[in-house]
Amino acid sequence: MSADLVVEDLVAGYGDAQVLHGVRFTVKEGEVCAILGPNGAGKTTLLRALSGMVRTRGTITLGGVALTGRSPDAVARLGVAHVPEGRGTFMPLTVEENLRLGAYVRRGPSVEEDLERVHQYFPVLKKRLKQAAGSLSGGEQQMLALGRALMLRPRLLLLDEPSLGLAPLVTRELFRIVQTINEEEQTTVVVVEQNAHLALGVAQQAHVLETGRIVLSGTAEEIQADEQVAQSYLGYRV
Amino acid sequence: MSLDSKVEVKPAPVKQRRRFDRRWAGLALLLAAAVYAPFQLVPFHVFQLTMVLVYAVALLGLNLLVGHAGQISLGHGAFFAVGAYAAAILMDGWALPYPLTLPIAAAVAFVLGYALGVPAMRLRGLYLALVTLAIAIFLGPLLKRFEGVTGGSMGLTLPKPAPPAWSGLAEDQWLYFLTLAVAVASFLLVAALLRSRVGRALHAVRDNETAAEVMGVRLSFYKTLAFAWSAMLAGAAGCVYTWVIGFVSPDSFTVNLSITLLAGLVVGGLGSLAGPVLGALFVQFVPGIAQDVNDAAPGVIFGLLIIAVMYVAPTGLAGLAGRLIRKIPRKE
Amino acid sequence: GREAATGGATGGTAAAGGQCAGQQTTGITDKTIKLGGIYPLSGPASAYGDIPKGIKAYFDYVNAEKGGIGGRKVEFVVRDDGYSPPKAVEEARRLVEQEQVFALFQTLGTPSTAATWDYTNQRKVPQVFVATGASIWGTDTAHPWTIGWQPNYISEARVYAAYLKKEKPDAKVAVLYQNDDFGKDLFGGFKRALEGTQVQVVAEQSYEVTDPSIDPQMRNLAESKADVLLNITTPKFGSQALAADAKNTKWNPLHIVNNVSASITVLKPVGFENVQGVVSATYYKDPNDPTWANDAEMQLYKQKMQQYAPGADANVPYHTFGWAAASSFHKAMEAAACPTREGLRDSVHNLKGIKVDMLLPGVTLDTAQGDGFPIESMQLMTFKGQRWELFGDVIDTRKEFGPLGG
Amino acid sequence: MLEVHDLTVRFGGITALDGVGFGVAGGEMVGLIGPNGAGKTTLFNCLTRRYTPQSGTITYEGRNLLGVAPHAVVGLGIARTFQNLGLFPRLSVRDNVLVGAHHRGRAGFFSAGLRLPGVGREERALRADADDLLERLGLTQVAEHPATGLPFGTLKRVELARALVARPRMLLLDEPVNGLNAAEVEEFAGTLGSIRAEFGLTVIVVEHHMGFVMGICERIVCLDFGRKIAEGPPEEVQRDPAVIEAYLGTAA
Amino acid sequence: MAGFLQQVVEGLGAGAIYASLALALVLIYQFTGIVNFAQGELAMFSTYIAWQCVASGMPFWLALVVTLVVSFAGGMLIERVIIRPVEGAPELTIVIVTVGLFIFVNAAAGWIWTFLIKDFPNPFPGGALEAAGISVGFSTLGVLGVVALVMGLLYVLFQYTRIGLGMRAVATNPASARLVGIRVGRTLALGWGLASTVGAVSGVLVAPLLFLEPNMMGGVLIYAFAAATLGGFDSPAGAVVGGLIVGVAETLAGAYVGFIGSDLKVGVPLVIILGVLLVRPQGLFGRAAVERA
Ligand SMILES: Nc1ncnc2c1ncn2[C@@H]1O[C@H](COP(=O)(O)OP(=O)(O)OP(=O)(O)O)[C@@H](O)[C@H]1O
Ligand SMILES: Nc1ncnc2c1ncn2[C@@H]1O[C@H](COP(=O)(O)OP(=O)(O)OP(=O)(O)O)[C@@H](O)[C@H]1O
Ligand SMILES: [Mg+2]
Ligand SMILES: [Mg+2]
Repeated sequence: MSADLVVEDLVAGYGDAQVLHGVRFTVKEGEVCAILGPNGAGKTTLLRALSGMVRTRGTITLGGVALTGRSPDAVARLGVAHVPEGRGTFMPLTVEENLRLGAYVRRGPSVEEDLERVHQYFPVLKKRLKQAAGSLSGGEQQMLALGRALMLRPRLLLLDEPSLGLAPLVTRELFRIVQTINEEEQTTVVVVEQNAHLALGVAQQAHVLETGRIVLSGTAEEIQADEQVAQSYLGYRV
Repeated sequence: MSLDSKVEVKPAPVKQRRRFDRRWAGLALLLAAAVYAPFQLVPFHVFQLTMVLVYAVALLGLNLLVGHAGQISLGHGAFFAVGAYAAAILMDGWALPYPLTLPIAAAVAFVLGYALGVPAMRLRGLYLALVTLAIAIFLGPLLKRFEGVTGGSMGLTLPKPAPPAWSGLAEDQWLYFLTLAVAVASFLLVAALLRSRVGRALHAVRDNETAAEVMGVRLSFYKTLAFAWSAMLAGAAGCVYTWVIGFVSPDSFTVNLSITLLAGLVVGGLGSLAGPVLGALFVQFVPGIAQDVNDAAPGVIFGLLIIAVMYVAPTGLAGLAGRLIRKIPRKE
Repeated sequence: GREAATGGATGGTAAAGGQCAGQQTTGITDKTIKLGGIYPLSGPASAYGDIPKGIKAYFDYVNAEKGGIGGRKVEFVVRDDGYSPPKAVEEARRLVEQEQVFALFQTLGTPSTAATWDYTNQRKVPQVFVATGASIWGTDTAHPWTIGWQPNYISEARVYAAYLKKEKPDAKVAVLYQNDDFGKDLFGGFKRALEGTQVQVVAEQSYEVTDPSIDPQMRNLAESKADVLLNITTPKFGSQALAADAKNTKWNPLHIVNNVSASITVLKPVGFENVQGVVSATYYKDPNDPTWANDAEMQLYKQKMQQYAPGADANVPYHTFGWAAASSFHKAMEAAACPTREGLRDSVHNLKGIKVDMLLPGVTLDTAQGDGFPIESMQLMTFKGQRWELFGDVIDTRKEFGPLGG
Repeated sequence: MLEVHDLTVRFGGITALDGVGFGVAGGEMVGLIGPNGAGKTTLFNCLTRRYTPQSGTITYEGRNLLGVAPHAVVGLGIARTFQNLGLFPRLSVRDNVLVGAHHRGRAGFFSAGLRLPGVGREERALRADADDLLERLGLTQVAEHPATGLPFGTLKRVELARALVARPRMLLLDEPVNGLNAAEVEEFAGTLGSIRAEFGLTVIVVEHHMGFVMGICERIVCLDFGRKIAEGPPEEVQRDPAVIEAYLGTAA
Repeated sequence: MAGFLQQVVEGLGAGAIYASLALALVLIYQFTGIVNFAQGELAMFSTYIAWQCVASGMPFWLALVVTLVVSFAGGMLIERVIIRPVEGAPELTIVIVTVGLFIFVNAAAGWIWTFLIKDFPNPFPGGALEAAGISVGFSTLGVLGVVALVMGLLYVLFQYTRIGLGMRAVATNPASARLVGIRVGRTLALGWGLASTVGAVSGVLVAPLLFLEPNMMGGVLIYAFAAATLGGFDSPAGAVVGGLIVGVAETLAGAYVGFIGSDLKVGVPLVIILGVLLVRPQGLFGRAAVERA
């Protein structure tokens, strides 16, 4: 059975304020989907809805299993890893503890293997293992958040502006990593990213979100070719 | 805009002004009711309301520190006691007329608060709470030690301020109006503080010390002065308490008082202007209600009531009241 | 203002005439009498909250079986002050002004009583038989409406001093006392009573009621090698001190424990084998003491407690205390010339050899002009086997030591 | 205007800054770049007296900055924004901004509590100023909103407004265009440019968005492992092999 | 000298008692991030349960096991029923809820068992170990031993177990903890259960020495707070060392410093705490909060 992510008529918000107004899209298993959109469009809210952090209406299913109505921890146990806006670092805990928490719901010897893998991806973290995570630099914390998500060996990876605060070199490396994981492990990825070039580079499909609605969808190539998108998201090149 | 510090004055946006107007109208109505009340109520209830106002002043002070500056004090009963004792000693040993005791008691509490605020500056949250708690505990034995001045464990008994003939008021009414005056003055003082640069600085310190300091807020200054002003209000409340109750003893100001004050404040609503009043009502009336419900073990009910209030109003009664008021549809 | 409304006699129908005319009759009618008591029912001093249960049982019994006090059914309203003086003031005012009680029958604790007695005396409301042994209730002349009941702490101290003077004239005494009015009153009285004798206080240690344990104090006292230990404590600390004494096999002083902590309920947890020979003094019958098993008063007490306070354990001495105090009120009210507040005030200051249920044989209520202490007799006792054994005569401290000065 | 000399900061075993030195002239716009963990934020933290360096000197307008108390730095005309946001979550956006004007006010506990006459006047003036900046940065809509729950990009602008209302002469921006899309970055660059001209600001900006940095800065300083590895005009630094090796990479 | 050492030993005995309750405080702080004012009262209540079991004829050790199990369940229940509804509310709100719980449990215990003192069996033999003129009661040794054991277990739990890591994660950042799949509610309940169990151990250790009554733990709680503050609220070892220091300092000051005497000796822990905190605001063993701009 395929593990597609299917989102239908998704409505979500905070308290009385509704932010998403009926979002609908599908991500095939093993595909990367990029979400673009201006400041305040609801991209973060969309990812939060997917991982159960905000209350929602509508349906979200992953491989036929409903995610809607589940708490974030239940969603995580279904194999969904979320790199949240603000990174969600466990500040007083050490870097290593942060990483191990990523694999909290997963046991087995492969945890050590995965630690090794994260060290390879982000060598900086290896040098900081015993340091309190809160003392890391902004970019280092971002790497930590990514590393933590990878520790879950997720079926579905939700990335909220993963390149935030990362150096250009690391940003490109990051997208290479995402691509590798996606290809090698068939991990489905939903990525919200302002660096549209890179995001569209790894994505198969993309959606543009504006004020809580999807206003444009298509394959990565189609989106890249769109004039409007080019103007808003591709202007400044790295 | 230019870079020199002269800036032209622009009127505040109209929408905001109207909101303020409604608020002040509400307050004026409340004040009118407060002035009217003692002529309608029996003396016992006037006395109870007086005690509500006494606690409200203390809670206003505590709120300044805990709710606005974000520093937890579990020892505010000590400042209350210092104010109360200062007034008592001045009236008893020095035969000072009672109105003069208020500024002195407030000043003594202020100085003490300042002195304690200095070490408190370095401590945060929990650690500060526990140090202040220790101070509250230590106060009792200390008061007993200096028996000559404080009357030791027997305490001091004092005459209550007599109403001046011109007022035509009964004793309870006179005490009530004295307390009301202090309460209104304290309220205006705190309200003015909070709406100013100082209030913002305190809030900034509470929310994010690092950012506050970077923006030029001198942490040590604001923290110690918040402590001192907060202690001063508690001391003023203590002074008025002495007028009203006419008796001070170490048993009047146990740790229990400090904890009750903090609980009252949180129940009333941290960081809101109405919180201290609602909290004072809770502190004054709920223990009695608890006894009416269960004579055998009033504590069982009182404890449950505290839990229940926090359950329905996690941000305090003021927050709950605010939510209810907002639910009422507004006519435009 | 409205002051007059509560100060005057509006509470009950005029029950007094003749010589009593014009006196206050608030809270009393031909059929009823309303009393108010203030106790800590909550907070750390709640143990004393048992006292009103004994009082209520007594009044219920009298109401049901004796037709009340002089035909008046007693209503006893109990309020909780949590041992907090300001709360006591409020509750006193509630009882006087709202409940319109005839009198305050018992306020518990020195601070609460001290906080309220100005009020009651200004209002001319009797505040009778307050549950505290501070000597000031009997020596102060400015508060005629307030009167104590139990032997005052100074008198109790004198009993111990006299005992030592006789039995151990060269005794070296170590003293453990609670650092409050109770401890200081008793300790102070003890020191004064020793003046001019060979008995010396060689060590003293105080504790606060908030201390978790008095073990450190006991250790310091043990260093003194004194041969007598005077234990001036409230129950929990009494047990701790007795246990600490028992544990220290190198120090075996004569242990005198003050009356407040002399109950069997204090000694039992320590283990009877550990408290043999401890000395104390008392004035009422301990329901745990087999001596009184066949005593008629005791049997009545236990039976009526069971009947009227079924949830309460009659063996708790606080209940007995309440019972005896209520009985005292009964007698004092009966002795009053007028069924008025003034009548009660005068009556409690003019008690002559009144016998009261549950007091030791030979202990009576006696007051007079210039003597504001109802009970001033105590009897020494020593612990043997599983019970206290009274010894010597009932000591009337008044006769023995002269009146307490003001 | 600013002279940093031989600055060294260590945390335990980590050397965050290792003998860094550079200068900034008045009115200049300098970009500070370097790999993650290179010490850029740490340098800002030294300039605002959050950290005290183990050695080295910082001279600002001829004055030894290391001798200035942390809260007094802003009074000298140095304001900053934070990489990970340093807002006051429970205060409204307007009040957040007004805290930035703190050092410009005089009211103390006493005068504010008693509402002495000058207090209201001062308050109104600062408010007007703050409202002005809110308007320019497109924040008037959310002025009453508490600072939590707003989108990241908006909050970044609130921080900028807060720094600007302090009337700085030198502005330190730590990754200001984080989380903005290309169009928004471009717009921000424009706003910053005009504000800078108007206020005569000296700006040091840390940013990983190369398009932005290279486009707007006159000079670039590049750090790596706490050391300065390059300094110069954008085109030059961009081509510097050490910078490419450590930071930019070759792919682009 | 022997007298001095004797005082030190006695101080250690008192300190061990403070430490035992401080461990429970530290535990709940670590796992839930709040200070539980009701901790001492819960311990007292547990001790009454043990007392009730023994009084109804159960052998002591069985009663102890029953008590620990009941306390664990009770702690979890309290979290579910009383703390859960205010989860996510401001920290002080939760602290005040524990104050309410304190008042409730204290009054309830008095209601059920009265305020009369109860005798509680001592699990340790009487008598003392004598050496070099100093005597150390077996009971003191026993308390110290149990406290050390509990401390060791907690240390292992905190540092070396998955569940301990999860609990710390929940205490520092519940939202992120959920994102990595931790069942936050269950974890918090577990923390309360464990803290109640440790509290029960403390109560059972304390009761034979102080006698059982509803206010037994009131005084101890203050000293336990002092101990935890001194040691650092996030370190079990700190709690124990803090407790011992407070106990010894208080005893020595009461014995040797004339002016202080026994009435002002409560001031000693205060001065120590202030002194230590001014130098190390996070306590002796606590970790400084990382602060980054
Ligand atoms: N915690 C919250 N409480 C209330 N409202 C919120 C909260 N978080 C976001 N919002 C509101 O939801 C809307 C969408 O915000 P969201 O964070 O999803 O935007 P975004 O597209 O991720 O923007 P950005 O690119 O700036 O991160 C905004 O209007 C914001 O004010
Ligand atoms: N308080 C601290 N304690 C321990 N290490 C710290 C502390 N502050 C910074 N560091 C370390 O110093 C190094 C430099 O950090 P800094 O924040 O200055 O980096 P940065 O250049 O701003 O990186 P980024 O681009 O990722 O924000 C990092 O490795 C960080 O872990
Ligand atoms: Mg976002
Ligand atoms: Mg940085």
